[in-house]
Amino acid sequence: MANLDNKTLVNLYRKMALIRNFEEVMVNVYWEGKTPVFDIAAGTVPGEMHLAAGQEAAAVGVCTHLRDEDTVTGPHRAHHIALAKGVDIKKMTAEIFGKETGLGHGKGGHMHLFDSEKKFGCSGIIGAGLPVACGAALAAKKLGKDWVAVSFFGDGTANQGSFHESLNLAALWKLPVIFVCEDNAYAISVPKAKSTAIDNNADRAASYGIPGIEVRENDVLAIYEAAGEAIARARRGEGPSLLEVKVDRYLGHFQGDPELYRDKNEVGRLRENDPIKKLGESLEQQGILSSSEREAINNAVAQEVAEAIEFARQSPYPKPEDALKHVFV
Amino acid sequence: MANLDNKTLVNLYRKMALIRNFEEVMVNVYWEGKTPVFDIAAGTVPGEMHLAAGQEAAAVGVCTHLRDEDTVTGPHRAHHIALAKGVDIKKMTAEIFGKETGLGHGKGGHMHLFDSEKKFGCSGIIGAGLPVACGAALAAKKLGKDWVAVSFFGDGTANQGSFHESLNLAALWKLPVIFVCEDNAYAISVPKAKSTAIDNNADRAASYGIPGIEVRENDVLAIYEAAGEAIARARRGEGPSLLEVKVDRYLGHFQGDPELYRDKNEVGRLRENDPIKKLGESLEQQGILSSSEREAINNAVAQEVAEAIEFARQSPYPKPEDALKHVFV
Amino acid sequence: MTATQTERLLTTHKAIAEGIAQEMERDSRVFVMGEDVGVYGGIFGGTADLFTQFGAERVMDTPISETAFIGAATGAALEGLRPVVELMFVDFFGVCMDQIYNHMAKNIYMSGGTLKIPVVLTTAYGGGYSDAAQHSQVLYGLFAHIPGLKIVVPSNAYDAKGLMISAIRDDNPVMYFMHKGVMGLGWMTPLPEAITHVPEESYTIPFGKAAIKRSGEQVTIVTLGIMVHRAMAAAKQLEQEGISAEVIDLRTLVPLDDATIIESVKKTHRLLIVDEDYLSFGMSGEICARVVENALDYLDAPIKRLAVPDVPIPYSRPLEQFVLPNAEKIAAAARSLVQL
Amino acid sequence: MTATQTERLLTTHKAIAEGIAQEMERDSRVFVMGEDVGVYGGIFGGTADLFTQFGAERVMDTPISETAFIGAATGAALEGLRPVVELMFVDFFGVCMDQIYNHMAKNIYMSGGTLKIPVVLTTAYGGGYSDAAQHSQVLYGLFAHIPGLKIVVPSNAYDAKGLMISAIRDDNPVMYFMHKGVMGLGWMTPLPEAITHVPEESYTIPFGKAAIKRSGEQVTIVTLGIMVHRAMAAAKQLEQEGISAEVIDLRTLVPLDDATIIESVKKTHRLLIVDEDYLSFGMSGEICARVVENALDYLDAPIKRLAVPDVPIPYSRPLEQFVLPNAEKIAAAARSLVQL
Ligand SMILES: Cc1ncc(C[n+]2csc(CCOP(=O)(O)OP(=O)(O)O)c2C)c(N)n1
Ligand SMILES: Cc1ncc(C[n+]2csc(CCOP(=O)(O)OP(=O)(O)O)c2C)c(N)n1
Ligand SMILES: [Mg+2]
Ligand SMILES: [Mg+2]
Repeated sequence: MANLDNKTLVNLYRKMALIRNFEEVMVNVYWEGKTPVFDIAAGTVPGEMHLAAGQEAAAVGVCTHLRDEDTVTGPHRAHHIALAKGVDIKKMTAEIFGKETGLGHGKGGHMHLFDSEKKFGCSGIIGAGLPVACGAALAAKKLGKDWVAVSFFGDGTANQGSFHESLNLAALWKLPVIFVCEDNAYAISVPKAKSTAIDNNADRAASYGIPGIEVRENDVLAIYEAAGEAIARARRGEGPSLLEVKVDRYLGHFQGDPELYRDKNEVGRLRENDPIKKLGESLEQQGILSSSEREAINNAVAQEVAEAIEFARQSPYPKPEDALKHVFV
Repeated sequence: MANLDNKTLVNLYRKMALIRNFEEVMVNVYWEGKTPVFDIAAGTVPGEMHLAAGQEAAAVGVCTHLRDEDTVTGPHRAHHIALAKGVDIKKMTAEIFGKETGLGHGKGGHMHLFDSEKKFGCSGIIGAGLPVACGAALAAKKLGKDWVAVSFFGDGTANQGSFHESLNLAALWKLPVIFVCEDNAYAISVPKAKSTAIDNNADRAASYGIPGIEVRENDVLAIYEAAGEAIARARRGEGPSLLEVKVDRYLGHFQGDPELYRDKNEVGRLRENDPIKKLGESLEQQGILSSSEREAINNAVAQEVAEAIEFARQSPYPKPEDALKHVFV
Repeated sequence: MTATQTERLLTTHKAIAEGIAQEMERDSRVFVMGEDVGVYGGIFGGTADLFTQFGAERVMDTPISETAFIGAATGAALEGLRPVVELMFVDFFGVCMDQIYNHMAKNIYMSGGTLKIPVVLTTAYGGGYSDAAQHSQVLYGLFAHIPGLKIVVPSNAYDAKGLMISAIRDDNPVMYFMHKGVMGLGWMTPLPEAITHVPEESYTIPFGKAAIKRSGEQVTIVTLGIMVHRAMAAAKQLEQEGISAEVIDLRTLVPLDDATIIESVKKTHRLLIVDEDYLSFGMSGEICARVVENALDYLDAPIKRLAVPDVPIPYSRPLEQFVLPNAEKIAAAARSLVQL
Repeated sequence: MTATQTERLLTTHKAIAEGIAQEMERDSRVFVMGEDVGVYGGIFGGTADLFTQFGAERVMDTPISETAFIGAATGAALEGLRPVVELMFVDFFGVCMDQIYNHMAKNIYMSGGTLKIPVVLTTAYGGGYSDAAQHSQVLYGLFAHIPGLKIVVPSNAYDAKGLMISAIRDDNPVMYFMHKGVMGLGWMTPLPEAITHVPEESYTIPFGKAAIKRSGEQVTIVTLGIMVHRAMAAAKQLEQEGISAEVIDLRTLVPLDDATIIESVKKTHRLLIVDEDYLSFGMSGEICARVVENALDYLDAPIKRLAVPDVPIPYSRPLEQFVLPNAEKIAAAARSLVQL
C-alpha cells in the first residue's frame, strides 16, 4: 500500500462515499409513491431496484485503475460500477427515472445503463456481461491497443455456463480481461454455500490456467492492489485474471425483498466492518484526511447526488410514441 | 489389474471387438448408395454418421461396471457407448437405418438412440447429456437407490457451459454421476489445444471439489480401473467424479470429412497403439485367450453385427403418416 | 366452474402453490426445484409455503444454472419422477433453451413415443410494471411454435389450480406461464378479477378448452392471461356504448381450441386478437390464420390484432404503456371493427 | 440482377465466402469467427478459403462455446469491429439464445439508439437429408418474432453475395440463414437452380425487397430459401396444366416486404404460403395476417399454408419426406386453391 499517494486514497474514499450516498438516496426515491401500499409499478422510480450499498469497494478498487478506453460490463446490480467507471451521474439517474435525458432516453432503465463514451454497459441477465467483455478485449487486441475489459458479476453467477465459456475463451486467446466476482454471499435468497460446490471462486481460475486472486475482506485497498496487478498484467498482453472479492450486501436483493432468509442482525454485524468508514477512519488516523475534510467530501458527494436526482426529476419523459424508435439504428 | 478375472478380461475384449466391427461395417453400409457421387441424403443410411472406431476402450472400460438400472447419456458419437451399455444391437441398427423396428421407430436416427430398458439416451447437441445425467442421478438419490448415472462427452464439449453447470450441480448435491470426457484430440477440425485453455480436463474437477482422474493412454484396463473407483464412490453416496480418458479417432469427424486438418499419417500412427489389438495380444501372451479363441470371438461378433445389419435391412420403413404420431404420449 | 359449498377466495399464486402441494401429497414422485423456490417461496409466490410443508428435499433451491437444473428435470422425469421446475422469468429462457426445446420437447418424439417426460416448467411472464426489456417479455408464442410442449396460460386463480394439477398429471412436458400481474402478489398492482373462488379439493381443468368469459354478438375478442381482464373491462365499456363483445380466454395455447374461436367468429363475424406478446410471427398471426383457413367467408371485416408493435419492452412508464395493449386500446380496436 | 460482361457461375457458398472476402479486403474491421470456420472453411462452406486468404487472426476457429463467442461478437462490434460470426446449425441456438436475443438484438434499443452492433450471425438451416430433429430445423420465424434482428434468407448465389455484403455493412445485427441445400456443396443433393451468375465485383441487395421470381395471374405462392425452387418447379408443373402461378421470394423476413405480397394477392386473389418451418405460430401465420389486414376483400379463397405439420423433423426418409413441403405438394395445394 506504500505506493498509494494521498490523492488516490482520498479519491477512493470520495468515490465510495458518492456511491453510498447515491444508493441510500435511491432507497428513498424508490419508495416515493409506493407507500402506504407498495406497488412495484408505482412511484417515482418503478420496476426492480437492486442496490449495492456495501459493495462500493469492489467497484472503486477496480475501476480506479481504468481509463475511458477500457470497457466495463456490469450485472443487474451496477450503479456502483457505473459511477466508479465515470458514467455521468445525471444521465444515469435520469435513465433510472425513465427520462428523455437519460443514457438510453428512458428505454433501458436501471439494469440497462449504456454509456458508449465511458464504455460501460450492463445487463439484467445473469452471466451475460462476461462474453461481451471478452469481445471488447478481443477488439482491443485486434486494434493493437493496451486497453483492457473488466466484467463484474456476483458470486451466484459463477455457476452459470457463460462464466466457464468466457474464462476459457479469454484464457485461450490471452485476452486482456479481468473477471471480477463480487461475493456478497447471496444470490437473492440462496447463500453461496447452497449454490457453489467450493468455497472460493478464485480457485476456479486453475481450470483455465490463469491467475485467480481471492480478496477475503471488504477492503478497498486490498482490492485496489489485487486489481492493479491483474490489470497491469492484462495491459502487458499476458492475458486474463479472475478476482473474487468479498463484499457485503446491506440491503435486500432488491427493494421490497422481505429478507426472511437471513438473520435480522446479520446486516448490523456486516456494517461494523464498513469499508467506507474503515478507510475514512484510517485516513484520519494517518492524517491524510481531517475530519472536517471528510465531512466536506461527504457533503460534496451528497450535493452531487442531490443535483443528479433533481436533474432527473426535472427532466421530461420521452414522448410515448418514441417507443417505436431505435429498434434499429 | 490383479483382481480382474479372465472372464471379465475376455468380456472386455469381446465388447470392444463387437463395437469395432460394428463401426467398420457401418462405414461400408453408410457408403452404400453414395458412390460414385456422394450425396448425404442418399443411400442405405442417410444423414450424418459419427463413428467411434478407436474409442471403444472408453465405453467398454466404463460401462462394464454398470447395471441395467444405471443410466448412461451419450453425445452425437454414441454407438460404442450404447453397445457397451447393452442396448440391443438389432433395434439400434434398425434405428440407424430409419426402420419401424428401430429403438425410436425410425424417428430418432443415429444421434438419437433411446432405450428406456437399458436406460440409455444420446443427443446431437454438444453438452446436452450432462444435465440429463444429473437428473437421473438425482432421481436415484431421491428413490434411495445405489444407481449411478454416467455421462460421456468429447474433449471439445468440456468448453460448453453445460459442463460447468452440471459438474457444479452434481458436486453441490453429491449426485452419483460419473462424467467421462473422451479426449480424441479433436472437435471436428479443431485440435484440443486450440479450444481448451489447459491440457487436462480432469484438472477442472478441482473447480467443484470432486476427484478428477486423467487416463492418458488408450487402454481399456486403465480406464476400467479408474472408472471402477469413480463408480464405486458414487454408489457409496460420496458424489460425482470427472474422468478424462485418452482415446483415438481413427475415422473422420463424420463420414465424408475430408480431414484436411490433420496429417495424413496421423491415424496410421494412432492405430499402432490400438487398444483392441493390445488387449488381444496381451491376453494371448498371458494364455488367457488362445489365438483361435480370439479368432472365434472376432467371428462371433462379426456374425452378430451382420445379423443386426440384416435385421435392419429386412425391416420395413415406418408408414409415412406415422410422422404425425408421438409428439405427445 | 365446479360449484362447491365454500366460497373461499384465493389469489392465483396461492392457488398454484395449493395445486402443487396437493399433488405432492398425493404422489411422492412430485418435487419442486428452481431458483429461490425454497425459503423464499418463489419470486412470484408460485411455491409459497411449500418449503415449510415439504422440506428441502422436495423443494430444492438451485444454483443459477438453468441449463443444468432444467436438464436435470428431464433426466429425473425419465426415471419416473415428476418435477415441477421453475424458470424464474421466461425472459431467461435463452440460457437454457436447448434443454427445453431440443430435449424436453423432442425426446418423446425422437424415441418414437417410448419415453414419458412428465415435467412442468413454470415461468413468470409479462410486463406493465417497468421491469424493462429483459424482464417483461411474454414469449409463449415462441414456445408454442416448437412442437412438443404444451403451453398453459391461466388468467385467474380457479383456472390456475386446475390447470396446474392437470399439468402435473400429464406425462408430457408442460410449460406453465404465470403472468406476474395475475398472481395476486401484495407488491404488484392489484387485479381483483384474478382472485376467485378456489375449491379446497383437488380438481383438474382439461387442456385445449377455451373459456367463453362473456358471450357477445358483434365482435369476438380472443386472448389469454392478464389480457383477459383487460378485454373484459373493454367489453364492459363497449356494452355501455351498445356494442356486444364476446371474450374468449384460451387458457392453453397448445393445444389451441380453434373450434371455440371459429364458432364464435361464425356468430359475430368480427375478430380482434389481443396479445401482450410481440405482434409479428407469434400468436396473433397464428389465430388469424386458423380463422382464415376455416371461416373466411364468415368475416365481415378484416381481422384485427392488438399486440406489442415489434419493439423490445421499454423501461420508461409512458413508453411501456404506449406499447402494451390495455382496455382502452382494446375497446377502440373492437369499436373500429364493428363500425367497419 | 445487375448485367455484367462475364457469365461466371458460382455456388451459393462460394458467393457467400466471396462477399465476406471482398468486405474483409475493403474494411479491416471485418473478421470471422466460429466453429470450424478456419482450415475447414465452415461445415457448409460459407467461409471456404477465407483462412488461406486472411489467416488465423481474421478467420478464427472457436471452442464449442457459443455463448462466449457470440457474446464476444457483440462486444467486439460495440468497439467498432464488424464480426461475421457463425452458429454452425441454427438448431444449436438454444445454448446461446440469450446472447442473441436479449443482448445482440436489444442493446441498441435499450441504449436509446446510442450503440451500433454491426454483427452478421450466419447459420445453416433446413432439412431433407435425414439429419433428424436437432439438425434440420428452420426457425427463422422464431428469430423474426424477436424485435431487433434483421433476418436474411437467400435462395441462390446471386442474392447470397449481395445480401451478405449488405449485411456486413449494416450497423444492426443481421442473422443470415443459409439453407444447406442451397449452398451448392458437393456432398448435398444438387440444386442447379441455386447456382447462378455472380458478378465478380462487389454489389449489395437491399433488405426488405422481395423478388418476383415468376409472374402469374391465378395464385400467389410466397416463400423463401430453398422452397423458392420447389415453388418454381411446382409453378412449371401448374403451367402445363394451364394454371398461372406467381412466385415470390421474400429474401428477407425482417424487414418483410408486405407490399409486394399484398400487391400480388390483389392481382391473383389467391395465396399459398410455403414454409419449411413448423406450421403454427411462425412465418406462415404472420404473412396470412398481413394479407388479411390489408387485402381481405381481394381474397377469392381461404389462404393456404404448407409447412411442417407441428412435429419435430423425423429421421427416417419416408417420415421426413412426408412432413416437408415439396414441388408436388405445392402444386397440389395451389391447384386446390385455384379450383375453389
Ligand atoms: C439467467 C438468469 N437467471 C436468473 C436470474 C434472476 N436473478 C437476478 S439476480 C439473481 C441473483 C444473482 O446473484 P449474484 O450473481 O450473486 O449477484 P447479486 O444479486 O448477489 O449481486 C438472480 C438469480 C437472471 N436475472 N438471469
Ligand atoms: C451446441 C452445439 N454446438 C456445435 C455442435 C456441432 N458439433 C457437433 S460434434 C462437434 C465436435 C465435438 O467435439 P468433441 O466434444 O470433442 O466430440 P468428438 O466429436 O470429438 O467425439 C461439434 C462442434 C453441436 N452439435 N452442438
Ligand atoms: Mg451475490
Ligand atoms: Mg473430441
